[in-house]
Amino acid sequence: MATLMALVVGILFAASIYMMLRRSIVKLVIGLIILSNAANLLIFVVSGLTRGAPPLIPDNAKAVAGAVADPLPQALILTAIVIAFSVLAFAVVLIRRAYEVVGTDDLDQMKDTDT
Amino acid sequence: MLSIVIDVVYFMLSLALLFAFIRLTRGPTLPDRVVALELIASVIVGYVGVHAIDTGVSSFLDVAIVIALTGFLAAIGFGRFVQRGGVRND
Amino acid sequence: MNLELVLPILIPLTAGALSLALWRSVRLQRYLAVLATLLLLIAGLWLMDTTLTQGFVVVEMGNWPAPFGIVLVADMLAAIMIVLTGIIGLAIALYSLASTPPGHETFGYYPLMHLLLAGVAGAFLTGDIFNLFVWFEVMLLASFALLTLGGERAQMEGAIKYVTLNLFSSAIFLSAVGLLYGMVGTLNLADIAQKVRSIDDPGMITVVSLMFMVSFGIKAAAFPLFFWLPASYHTPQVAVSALFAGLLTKVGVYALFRVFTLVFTQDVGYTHTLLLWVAALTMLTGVLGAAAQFEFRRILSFHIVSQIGYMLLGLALFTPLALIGGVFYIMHHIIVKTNLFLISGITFRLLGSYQLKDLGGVYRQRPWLALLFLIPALSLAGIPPLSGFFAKFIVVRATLEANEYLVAAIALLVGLLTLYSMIKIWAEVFWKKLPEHVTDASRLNSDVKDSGAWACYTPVVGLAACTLAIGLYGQPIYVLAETAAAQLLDPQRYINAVLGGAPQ
Amino acid sequence: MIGLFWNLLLALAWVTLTGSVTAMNLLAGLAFGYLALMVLQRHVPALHGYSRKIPRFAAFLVYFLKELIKSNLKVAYDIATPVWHMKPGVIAFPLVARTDMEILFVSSVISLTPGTLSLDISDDRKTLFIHAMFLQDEEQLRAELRELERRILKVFH
Amino acid sequence: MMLLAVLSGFLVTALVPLLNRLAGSYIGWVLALVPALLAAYFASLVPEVSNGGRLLLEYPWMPGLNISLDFLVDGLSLVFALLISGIGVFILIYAGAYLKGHKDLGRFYVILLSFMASMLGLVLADNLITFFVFWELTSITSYLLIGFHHEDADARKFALQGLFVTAGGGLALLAGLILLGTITGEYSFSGLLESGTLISQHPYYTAALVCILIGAFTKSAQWPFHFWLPNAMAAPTPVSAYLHSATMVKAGVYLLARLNEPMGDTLLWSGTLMAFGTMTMITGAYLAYSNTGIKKLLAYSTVMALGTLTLLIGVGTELALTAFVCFLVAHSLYKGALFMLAGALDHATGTKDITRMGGLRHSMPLTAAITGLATLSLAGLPPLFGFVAKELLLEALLQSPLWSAGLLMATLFSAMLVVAVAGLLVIKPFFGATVKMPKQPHEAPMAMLAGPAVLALLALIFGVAPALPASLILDAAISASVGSPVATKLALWHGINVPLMLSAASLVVGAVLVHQWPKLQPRLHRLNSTMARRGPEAGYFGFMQGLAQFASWQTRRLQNGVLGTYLLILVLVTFGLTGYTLLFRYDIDLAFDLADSYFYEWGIALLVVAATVFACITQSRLASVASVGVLGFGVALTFIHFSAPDLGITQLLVETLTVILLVLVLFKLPPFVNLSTPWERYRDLAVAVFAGSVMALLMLAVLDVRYFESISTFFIENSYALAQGRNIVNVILVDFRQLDTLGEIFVLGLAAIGVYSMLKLRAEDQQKP
Amino acid sequence: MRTSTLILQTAALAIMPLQLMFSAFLLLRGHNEPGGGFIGGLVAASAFVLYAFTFGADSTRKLLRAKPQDLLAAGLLLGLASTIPALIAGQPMLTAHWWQLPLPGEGYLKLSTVLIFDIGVYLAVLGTLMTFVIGLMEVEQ
Amino acid sequence: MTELLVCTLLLAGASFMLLAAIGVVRLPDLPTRMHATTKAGALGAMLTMGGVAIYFADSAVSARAIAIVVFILLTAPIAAHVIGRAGYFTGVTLWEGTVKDELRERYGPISQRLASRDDKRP
Ligand code: NA
Ligand code: NA
Repeated sequence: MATLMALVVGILFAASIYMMLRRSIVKLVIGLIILSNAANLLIFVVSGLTRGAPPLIPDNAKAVAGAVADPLPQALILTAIVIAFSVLAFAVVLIRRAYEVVGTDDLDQMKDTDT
Repeated sequence: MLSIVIDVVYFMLSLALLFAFIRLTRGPTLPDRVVALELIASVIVGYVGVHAIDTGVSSFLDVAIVIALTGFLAAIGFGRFVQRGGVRND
Repeated sequence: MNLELVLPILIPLTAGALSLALWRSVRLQRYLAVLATLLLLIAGLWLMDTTLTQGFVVVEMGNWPAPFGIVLVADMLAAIMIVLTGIIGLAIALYSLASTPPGHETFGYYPLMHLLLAGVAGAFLTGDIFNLFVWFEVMLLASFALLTLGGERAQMEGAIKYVTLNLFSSAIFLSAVGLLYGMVGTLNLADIAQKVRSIDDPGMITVVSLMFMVSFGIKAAAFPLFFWLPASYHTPQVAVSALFAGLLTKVGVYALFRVFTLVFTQDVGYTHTLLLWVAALTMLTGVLGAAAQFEFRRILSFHIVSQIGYMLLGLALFTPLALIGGVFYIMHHIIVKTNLFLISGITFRLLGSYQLKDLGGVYRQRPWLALLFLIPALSLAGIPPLSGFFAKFIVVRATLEANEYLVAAIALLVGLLTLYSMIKIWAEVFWKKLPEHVTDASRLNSDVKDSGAWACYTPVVGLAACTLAIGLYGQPIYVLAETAAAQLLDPQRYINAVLGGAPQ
Repeated sequence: MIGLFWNLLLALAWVTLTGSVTAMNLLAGLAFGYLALMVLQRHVPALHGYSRKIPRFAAFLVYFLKELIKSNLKVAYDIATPVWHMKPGVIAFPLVARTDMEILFVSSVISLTPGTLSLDISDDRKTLFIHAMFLQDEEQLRAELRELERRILKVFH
Repeated sequence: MMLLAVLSGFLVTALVPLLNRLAGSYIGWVLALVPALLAAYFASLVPEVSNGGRLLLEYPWMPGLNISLDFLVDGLSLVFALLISGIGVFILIYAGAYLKGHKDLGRFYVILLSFMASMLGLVLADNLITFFVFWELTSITSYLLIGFHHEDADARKFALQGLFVTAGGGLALLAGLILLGTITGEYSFSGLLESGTLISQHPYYTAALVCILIGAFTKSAQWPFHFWLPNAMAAPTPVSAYLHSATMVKAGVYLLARLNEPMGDTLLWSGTLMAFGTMTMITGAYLAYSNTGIKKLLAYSTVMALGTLTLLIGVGTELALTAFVCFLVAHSLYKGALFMLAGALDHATGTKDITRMGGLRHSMPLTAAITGLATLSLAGLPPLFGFVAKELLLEALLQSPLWSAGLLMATLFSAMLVVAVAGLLVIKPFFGATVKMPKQPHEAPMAMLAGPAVLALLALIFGVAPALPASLILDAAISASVGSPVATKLALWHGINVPLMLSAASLVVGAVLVHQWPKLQPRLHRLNSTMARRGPEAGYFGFMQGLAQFASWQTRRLQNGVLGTYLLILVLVTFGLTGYTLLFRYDIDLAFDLADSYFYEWGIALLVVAATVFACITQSRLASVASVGVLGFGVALTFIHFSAPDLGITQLLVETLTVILLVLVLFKLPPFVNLSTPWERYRDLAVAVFAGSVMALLMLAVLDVRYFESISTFFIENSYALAQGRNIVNVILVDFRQLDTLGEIFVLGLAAIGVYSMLKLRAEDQQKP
Repeated sequence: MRTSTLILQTAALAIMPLQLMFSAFLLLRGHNEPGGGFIGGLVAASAFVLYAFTFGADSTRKLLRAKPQDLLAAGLLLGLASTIPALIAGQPMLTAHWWQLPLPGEGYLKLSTVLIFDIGVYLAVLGTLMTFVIGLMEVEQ
Repeated sequence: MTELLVCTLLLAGASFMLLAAIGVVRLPDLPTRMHATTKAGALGAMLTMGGVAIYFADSAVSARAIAIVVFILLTAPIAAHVIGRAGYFTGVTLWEGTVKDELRERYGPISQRLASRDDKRP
């Protein structure tokens, strides 16, 4: 299962990079979304996949009986998801404002600042 | 028996997801795609239910509650977009 | 518990949240800005004092033992960085009182400033690799928001590049953290370092370390990853530029220093040689970029890149002297570069432009300002006896002692080209007559009675004094850098301090 | 609505008083609350008819489930067979329901039942526009819809 | 005391603004007290030093870096110190008159005093780095002085040129000094002196030598760096007199003399010095002869003198070093005087061109007399000290162990030209018919003549009685550069010998050259401008221009403004580096097992991939957004499937909200258009596939190694026991790793502030800072 | 075209309280079951987004009473406030404190810095999302 | 017995969902597709949740299963209403087999009013 998911993550990375390399700012944003998903999945996959054993302690027990999924990467990813969402929200509004101010969504035409 | 049925159900739901996705890609209009997206959300509810039985962990049901309560928001957002004059075929 | 270790994070966080709560009262936000940055500086000095006596200061967050909880750790390098953060924060807070456009103040300028400082301080103090990511993001988002505050076209264009490239960097960082965790199963830096040391064949660790190198390299604006910086740093209002110029890239540099001394030292011949050439090319391309510019802040921006090369050089050589040089360079650079940006803001205030062709006559009208410019400018160029000279001297000496002649030659040449740029600014902005086409010249004289002028000049004078002091009375600073470098070169002490529980 | 609120409140009070927070206990609380309200409803105007609503609702539920399954089978059959039997169209359906809640309920239930889908309501709230899949016999459909509406409104009154 | 003496120049600058107000036009006289006192102080050290004594005065600075404010007083440094402070007295007085009423006089004094202090520090420093500190300070102060008329574009341009050349050399020098320090382990001249042959046999020797020579040559205007010196004449005359004749330009030869003992024992050293010295000498002399501007002419003759000095150090014999010291002193005296006189002429006539002057002996008799005296010394005529020096020079070259004849010829050639120059300097302005000049000529004020008069008189006195200065200090200086005690027997008259004959010959030819000058000069001038196009100065400008062009070319290529390029580079670097290292540097195994996946996991994977691919290829923005939504659902399913319900919930919620945000924003944005060319798309696709492959490989490799178990056992075991929570993920978030979460909510808050201000704060709502 | 209809408005009014209730539920029991401040905050935000889409930005502002930024600031300050007990006690920052407040009867209320923190997270998430959505909707008009 | 019931419910639920998916692919226009998803989706979820409730036989779980069903029944028609309405009014083409449209003529595209009857067309 890890192999399969690793391949999926690879494809996600490839897709995100391809989209980020487009000239349209909307595609750029799509690329960013895929990228953050890719990174989150990567953490999830490389820190080990466990089927059907969420890290929850049953109501009547003081500790988990058997093996459970590693909770730490889950916590990290949760943090990462929320951070990525914040950043994305910012980026989305940014491109919208940029489009308003610059009047195009072609990134290649946004080079006043460094040429 | 249950485990076989669960596998069959997983299979049917996977198939349902893929069919729904096909409609999403085909469109032709945005509302068509949104309908497909909605269906995917519903299928996930079913999937979560089966998964809860499969694993014996009822906590997974909370995922389904969240989908049931908030999943339709995307549709409302899209609907709002369409009605505000967003390009229909785009 | 060592309160001084948590205060540098807690103070700006609280100030940021309070400023946000005080959204409606700009006046209170202003007082708070100065107060909080002053407190931050005091906390930093306190921390440095403790570090001097104790060596390492460690606090386990939530009282959860390392490596399970998050630890905050301060060694000398971290303490130095915190003090510098305090200095720059205070300078910017003061400067902002006079320079911030009114609209910005009512739209979150001060909260953003505090939280940027919090992110920076957090990144310096954390002893946990994922927590570092979080602080990076705090810093990054604060910088995004500050960069776009004002909403002008150039800001938007610059911000798109800045945001995209930094997000790419963050994604690489995050992935690298994941991969590293997958291999060693821990996030605590000391624990990682300890575990990595016990691996027989750490090839994969080295591979992943390169991802950290790239990610931090992007944040540090190293060659060839620096593009976001010259594209954006000159676009926001000047106090923001100055704040960025002083602190942001240095966080990337700091992170490189931290992980490539503490954790990733298993194939130094490969990783650090790579860093060496990165450093050399960073110096060179940055300075050439500056030579091609004719806008005050753009010149300064490219020089940030160039100077990062010197700092990385210190790390890349990985000798005691080189690390001292790197640390010394960081200290010098933060102060000097911030100051130069602040001065560019003053000339902008006077003449309404950053374009060299539209500037002039400042030497005639404001001789003291001219002197204030010369101090950081010449220091940046490495002219003795200013801080930059000693920084450059140590690095170059370390390079020569490591028999890296070509790199040393590049470092020296870059010094010359830096001087060329600074002289270009000097000649155009200060010496040259004010061009006839500039009609705004009347402002030059009206500024004398400008009520906010003191707030602009105080930080400039203060930072210039620091530059002079480091140069003329550099021994204490040198000792600090020496202590920091010695700690960096002896990671076992760090590991013991964090995992052994007892402070060293 | 007020009745339901009171019922919940009573259930919570029950749970607190008995000090045992389990689902069964809550259910018991609800039941006891319901009984209490049944007794009370005659004396409190706001609670008039509360006790009747629950059985009516249950009855409606049964009806609704039946319709739901029936309609689904019908649609399913059409989907599953290669030829289309459907005759879709949009019809205007005059509403009896008046309050917001009633209209919402009617339109929702219509959407959930056999081959009908509420598209919109006229601005004067008197007509519901329904997309129907099987317009073979429009009058029968309208009759079914009227029956459905009637049963729904019964739950409300 | 020494520290105070060296730094006094800096300290006094603080008083200048005050004095400027109080002393008014007497400020020059007042400030001259500083160098006067300094000169007195240095003079007081003479007795100790003249007996071969060497004073080492130590003050700590940065011990960690072997940098100290140590001062070494021996004959060599003391001669320089005396020249600097002594001539400084007259320069300060002179400047007060020359720049009388100038609005920037105060600033001028500040810089000039700083320069003087730097120069003193330079010659007295024992520590190599301190030496360098002062060396660079002289470059900077001289930059400010050359550019004193800063509103004039030429002044700025040439100030930069001087600085660029000398500071560039300075950096080489720094490298050389560091190498020297590394060789000996001690960063001091006194340490070098005791190193014996260690230095010249060290592998660093050549590198150190080259670096140091570049430093010295640029500073002392040796060919091919000589061009900056005449251009530096854009400076006010007092500056030229002080920096560009008597003091700063001598810093390079000072360094050479200082290092002659520890480093000069190789052919490389002497050969290089001789070659460059000779070349400089000839070039300087020729250019001096062919120029008409009085200051340029003097500047080129200074170049010639500097070349001679270098040459003498290169010869390196005791006699040569004797000649070196004498020539140095002689040159400082007459050249300082001549520059000040040139300033007086300029001041009086309003022109600097000697062809536009004439018959001034009537209106400026005193000036004429002093000029005569100084030029005699320049031409090397008895009984002036210049004659003594010239005799010694010729004698030293005669006895040179190397290339004697060639050197002699070259020296003779330049001597003739210098004689001619000296002749022209007297004849052109002061004799002949009176010409109409821009100003009505008048005698210069006392303040401007006092200095030249004293210097010319000193040249005379030293010429008549050379043993006097010799016994006092010159011998000590010579000893210091030779490295062993020397007692010279200087005399004006050595009888008729070869040098005298040569001297006489040069006089005759020089006289002819003076006569032919009006005819020759225009031709030479044309020739020069032709040559200048290929000369070193053209090289300098070419370099500067090339630098600018290269810089802008490179910057345009790299920083081309296109985000796609930036990203492409970043991606290639990231994955190229990791990919290369992964595949080729270490032996890596991959954990590859596709068989362990259930079919519905394939289904989820397929959904994720399909959604991703469709999001990328669809031409419809909203289809893309919807597809991203499906991707999010797929990822959520993955989380749920692999035991992460919290993640699943969060992912679903975030996905929904993301879609909503996108939809809200897309409303305003234009539809997708294919902007890039097919080639670009294939290129990007290739890069993307490469990056994705590396990532996947990396993951598989990591999955294979898994060196350690996770620390999570602690959380699993203690979540309920110690932190009272059953949802371990949430307990980690709000307790075990609460700091992460604390940071994270601030990230959220920051995004909110950023978005809010971006949406609400419009550019037009605010005024500029 | 109008984006809101009677049906949607009525439905929103019916669904929104459910969502809010559920969000509070997720918040409070997040320590033991899936949920917590984040998830709760996100669900609450969804509720307000639904309201905003149905009734417009202005009505949502009125419904919220506070400005979204104030919610955010309150959340952040609560998050920071949860560190105070540890600081007062001289323990390392973020050390959790638990108090059991007895209730009338046998029950007791378990209160902790962790819960305060989670509430802070909840408010911060809600404030942030409301800032986004309301801001965007207002600009759109 | 319980297991059999659970199996039946699960299979039935999944079948409806799959049918809905097939329908969404096969059916010819937006409103008909929405018929499939709204009803079959809801029913599928209901049946599955029924299976869950029976399988766990725990009141808390059952309560959650019921909550899910209620929420779906509450939200699915609303989403369908919004999307259907949006699609209809922005001119989604209806299947050629559509026999009747009593809405089109009562809608004033400019006034955006929707009248009850023909004669009251706004
Ligand atoms: Na059919
Ligand atoms: Na805690």
